Amino acid sequence: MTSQAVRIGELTLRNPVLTASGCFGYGLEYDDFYDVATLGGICTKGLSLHPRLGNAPERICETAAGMLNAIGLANVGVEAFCTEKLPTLRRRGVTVVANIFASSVEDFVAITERLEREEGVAAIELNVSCPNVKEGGIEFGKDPRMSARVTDAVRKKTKLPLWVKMSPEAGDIAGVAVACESAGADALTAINTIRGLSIDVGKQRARLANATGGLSGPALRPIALRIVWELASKVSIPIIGIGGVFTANDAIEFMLAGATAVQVGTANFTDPRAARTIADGIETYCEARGLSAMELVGRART
Amino acid sequence: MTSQAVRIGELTLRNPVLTASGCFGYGLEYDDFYDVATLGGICTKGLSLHPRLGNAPERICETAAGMLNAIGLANVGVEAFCTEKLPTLRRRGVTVVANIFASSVEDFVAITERLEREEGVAAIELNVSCPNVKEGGIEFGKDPRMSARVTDAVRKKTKLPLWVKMSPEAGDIAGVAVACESAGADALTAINTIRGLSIDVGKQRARLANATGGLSGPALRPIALRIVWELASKVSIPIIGIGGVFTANDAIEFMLAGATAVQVGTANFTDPRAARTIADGIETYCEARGLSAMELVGRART
Amino acid sequence: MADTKRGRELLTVPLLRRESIGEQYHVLTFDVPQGVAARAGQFTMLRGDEWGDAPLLPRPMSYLTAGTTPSVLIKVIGEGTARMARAAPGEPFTLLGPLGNTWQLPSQGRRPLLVAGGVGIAPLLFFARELTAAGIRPIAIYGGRTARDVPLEDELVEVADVHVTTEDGSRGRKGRVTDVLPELASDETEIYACGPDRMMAAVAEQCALRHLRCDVSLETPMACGYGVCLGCPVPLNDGSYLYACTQGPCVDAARIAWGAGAHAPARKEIRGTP
Amino acid sequence: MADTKRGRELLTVPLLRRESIGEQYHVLTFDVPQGVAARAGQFTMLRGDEWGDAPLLPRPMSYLTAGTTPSVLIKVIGEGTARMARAAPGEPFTLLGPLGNTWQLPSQGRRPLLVAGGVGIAPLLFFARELTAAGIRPIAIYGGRTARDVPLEDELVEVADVHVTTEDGSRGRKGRVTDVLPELASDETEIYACGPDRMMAAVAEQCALRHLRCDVSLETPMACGYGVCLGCPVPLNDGSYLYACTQGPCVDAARIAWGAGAHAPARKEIRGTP
Ligand SMILES: Cc1cc2nc3c(=O)[nH]c(=O)nc-3n(C[C@H](O)[C@H](O)[C@H](O)COP(=O)(O)OP(=O)(O)OC[C@H]3O[C@@H](n4cnc5c(N)ncnc54)[C@H](O)[C@@H]3O)c2cc1C
Ligand SMILES: Cc1cc2nc3c(=O)[nH]c(=O)nc-3n(C[C@H](O)[C@H](O)[C@H](O)COP(=O)(O)OP(=O)(O)OC[C@H]3O[C@@H](n4cnc5c(N)ncnc54)[C@H](O)[C@@H]3O)c2cc1C
Ligand SMILES: Cc1cc2nc3c(=O)[nH]c(=O)nc-3n(C[C@H](O)[C@H](O)[C@H](O)COP(=O)(O)O)c2cc1C
Ligand SMILES: Cc1cc2nc3c(=O)[nH]c(=O)nc-3n(C[C@H](O)[C@H](O)[C@H](O)COP(=O)(O)O)c2cc1C
Ligand code: FES
Ligand code: FES
Repeated sequence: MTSQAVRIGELTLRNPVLTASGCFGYGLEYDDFYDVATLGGICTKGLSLHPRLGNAPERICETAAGMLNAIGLANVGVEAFCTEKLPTLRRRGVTVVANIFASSVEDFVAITERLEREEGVAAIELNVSCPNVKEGGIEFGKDPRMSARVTDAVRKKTKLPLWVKMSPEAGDIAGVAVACESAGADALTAINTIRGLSIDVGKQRARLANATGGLSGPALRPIALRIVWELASKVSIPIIGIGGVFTANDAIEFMLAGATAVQVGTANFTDPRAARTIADGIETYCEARGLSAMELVGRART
Repeated sequence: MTSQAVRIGELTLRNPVLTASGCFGYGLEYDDFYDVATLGGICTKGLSLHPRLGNAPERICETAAGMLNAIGLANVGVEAFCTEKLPTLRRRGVTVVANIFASSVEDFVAITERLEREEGVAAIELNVSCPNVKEGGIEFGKDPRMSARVTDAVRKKTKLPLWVKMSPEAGDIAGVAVACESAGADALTAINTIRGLSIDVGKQRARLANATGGLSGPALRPIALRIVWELASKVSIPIIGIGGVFTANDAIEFMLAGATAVQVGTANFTDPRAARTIADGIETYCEARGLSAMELVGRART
Repeated sequence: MADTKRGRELLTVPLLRRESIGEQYHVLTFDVPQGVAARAGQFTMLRGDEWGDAPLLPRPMSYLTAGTTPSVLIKVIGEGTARMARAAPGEPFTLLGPLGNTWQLPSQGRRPLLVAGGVGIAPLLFFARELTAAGIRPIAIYGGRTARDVPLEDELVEVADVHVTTEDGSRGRKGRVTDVLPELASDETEIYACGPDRMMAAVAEQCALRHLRCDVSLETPMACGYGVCLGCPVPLNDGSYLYACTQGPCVDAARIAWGAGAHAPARKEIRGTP
Repeated sequence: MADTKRGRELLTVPLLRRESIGEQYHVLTFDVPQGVAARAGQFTMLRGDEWGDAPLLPRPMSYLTAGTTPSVLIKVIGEGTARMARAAPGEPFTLLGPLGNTWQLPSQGRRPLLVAGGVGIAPLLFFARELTAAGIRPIAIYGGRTARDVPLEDELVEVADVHVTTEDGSRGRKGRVTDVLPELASDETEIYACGPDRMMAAVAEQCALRHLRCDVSLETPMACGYGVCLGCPVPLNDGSYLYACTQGPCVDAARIAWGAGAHAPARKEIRGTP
């Protein structure tokens, strides 16, 4: 029995498998499938200060070994999350990572302060892939300075572990990563989706009402792996790998590349049990080699 | 009979289908399959000032609906191309686009000057996805200033149509595009590969000797389409779409998104006749709708 | 409508048989010893285990029958349904279900009037069988473009009083379901419709004018089918959305903002990665 | 070695039959009325037309036979070969070929000694048949891990004097091909080897010591198979590369830098997008 526990800074997870934000709802849809509390953790759908309806349809379409989504960050808002969702998750002993987003530093802080008042939030994950309205809509996550400012502002308001989710569209991802690390991030999650487009040649128009949408799924995996591989040599805080993790081997690839844990997103759509199955598969791989989960981290780098 | 000819600046192509650099050799391997002169054109394997052996194996591996390559820009060098390859292509009436790369502005210029002395080069395509050794290895293509400088320097040396190939890894692709346009580029080709990684979980090491390699194939298509879509509203020079074009519908998606022509790369590996078949398919699509190829350009944007 | 989320299961089972009805339509029947407790209107997310990385997502399909040999009727549209149409007995598929809500039973004394377009027959034939078993024989209007587009008509006739329409007149009456509807719809009927969006919108409009209750089964793209991706919104008249996979697919047509559907001018909210 | 690039064809043809030899090995035979003019040592890039977007690339496979019913012997490794191993008669495949060079005929008076490991038997059985037809009956050493890993032994026996080795002794002599080679290799023989890289390297080394000519058929990853992607370099002793698809797969073992093969410390040349 090798240990599957992994440490993300102060936080220790049962195993290296979490579910990705926006691909697991609020973790309450899985009673028919398995006990979500047995996962390393779950990341909530992105939470904003106020509830959001999201975009008009079509919001999703399929692409080669992937999919595009432009949900428009529909969510119940941080207040409803704290009062309607969190209590159940807490009671069930689920490790909850609150994924939050905003278009101003003030709102990031306000959401954080609201979460601070609750028990049962294991960590906060900042989705900085949103334009900063105050600064003419430049995406926080594309700019080291702005990413650092959000991280720093939130850091000052909470003792909770703070994860920052990297946007793969930043020209200087390493710069963003290092800036977030110095601003007090406890871990980096890499990566968020890359914007893509799909056109219906019959109708001669974009498939998504929003035209562009975020690409996720296996198609994204090699890019996500490369980014994790590069960041692992740039920062000393843990990295959590995301992008097309569908099987245990996919997850192991991320860990061998330098990730301490992984998040499972789109795979939940093809198989609600995916995250659970992947966690078991990693354990089997470790058993066969007499390695602990932590010993997989960065093993392919040497 | 609708017209399939498309205009890229001064240059008129028989039809909107070219083959992509590095995926078609020097266009001399296709005698068994079809007459390459019937294509809109071919882009040569990237040419450098001196011959290059390329990287050690493994140079390629497959990923979900895509592949990674780290060929290491192996090529015969511009001199051998001019003396050994170009004469045959010229005799056959092939529309030849010379794809060139270098790690200094001087070398870009030197290659251009050598090509200038030859008949039968229809256009020059600058692959700026290489680090500039003079400037500490920052990739030309990631920086608007440096991309413009290369474009400008080459522009001064040649009257040939000048295409600049966009790197999708630039943080500000639009900025790079606009800079190249003002520096005198006649067209933009989008996109080059995005670097990815794949790890063999059995051997616990990267599959490619170079670790990372460029992702190509259908997996890349939605990202390439989105970039073409975005650039089409930023520049007024023609855009040539590349990325996972495997079928006529894929090519039509790029044209509807704003591309005036497309390049077919990885598809040549699964089907040497791919580019020819795609050109026929576009014509059939146009016939059915009574549209000329030029009328497809940007049609999904309105 | 009765929410029957409880008891969703993820089953990997072999294809028992595939019956082709012309080139475009196929009935796929699966072998599920423990049985599937699905009811009319509900659907399954169906995916071939041998598909690999593409097509990636499972395909939502209404149950045609439930029990130990659950079946679906598929129409070939693209890659996913094309693979289903090629599947050989024994090929493993994964079925997630039963998902979504069921058709709501008609109110006392009202006779159900089913309006089906093409492959939309699946959830309605299932419903007609339930109703007949319950002693309520429904009326049905079943339309398609040609005689080839009204599969399972014979099965429907056994459990409903059927009026067939085809646009080219090659079968039944020449015309559309909405040409016949006015003659059959009355205050004694309640309408249940499934078919192409445009057909359902037209039926809904006729019903609205005559103040008749009309439920429709919606087809929206779905990634998960069980409520977590938020990819299946249906615009409602009150400006909000309902999610077809959990709050549908059976919905009171009067609630739906028919115009605003697919490709209403996008509300561009915070852009970038949603 | 004789370059036979001319006459490469891209054929989409139905699978005629698939014979399984245990779970791991399968012979796929195709129906090509006009015939394929392939010779021993050459290969085809093989892809299932129903694979869709993944697996993406065709798989290089040596011809086991040519003519109107060309065949290949496949060993199941990953997704591509797994699909081949599931293929049913009638399923369409695309074959690009014949590709690469052929085995070079032995010099006057030299007897060919074939050394095969597992699935490496394919190009050598084809060669043995050619040789026997030409009146030269070769010697063959055929090794595998277990009795299950020496498919087509019976076919080989018909056209060669065969010595079988298995590592577990479950068939033939216990041991490896390289344990038998010294007893059979002599100045009157010329060696032809195909199998796992390590086996070929060991055979090549033995031959080098005894100054015996040895040709090997190389397995390198290939994207195109016909010379345009430059994905299949084989490091040579002179520091250069040859490309296995066009200058191979049959190569004089003495030219190859065996150590420097897959994953020699990467020469990092200009990085970024190659
Ligand atoms: C609740 C529900 C029940 C359905 N019941 C049936 C049924 O009983 N029989 C039947 O033949 N079809 C049914 N459909 C439609 C069916 O899901 C689509 O025809 C199918 O997904 C097309 O997949 P494809 O790969 O062949 O087409 P493609 O166009 O290649 O699919 C591309 C993507 O778009 C999605 N998509 C395309 N068309 C539709 C559509 N009309 N509705 C939803 N998603 C779509 C696919 O799921 C896939 O993700 C139902 C849809 C829903 C939402
Ligand atoms: C000239 C030549 C002749 C061959 N002849 C035969 C034969 O007759 N019978 C047979 O069973 N195999 C043969 N092989 C090996 C065969 O091509 C691989 O086993 C096969 O490609 C594996 O594909 P996969 O999808 O099952 O494995 P995966 O590991 O899933 O393939 C992933 C990628 O790696 C490539 N790859 C993996 N292993 C190899 C390998 N050993 N050689 C080359 N590419 C590889 C695949 O082509 C694919 O692109 C030959 C290879 C070459 C180069
Ligand atoms: C439908 C959908 C909704 C998503 N919503 C969010 C979100 O609200 N916040 C966020 O940070 N990431 C969101 N993501 C991105 C995922 O968390 C993840 O980073 C991305 O999908 C890549 O992982 P995958 O390939 O495993 O899906 C969403 C992804 C999808 C597919
Ligand atoms: C094996 C290989 C070699 C390539 N070599 C070059 C090159 O030398 N110069 C260049 O500009 N692009 C090169 N590319 C990138 C392609 O031209 C193209 O931009 C990319 O592959 C995306 O198109 P595709 O998906 O159709 O292959 C190469 C791509 C591949 C797969
Ligand atoms: S399909 Fe995912 S929420 Fe409805
Ligand atoms: S496989 Fe493409 S050059 Fe050899």
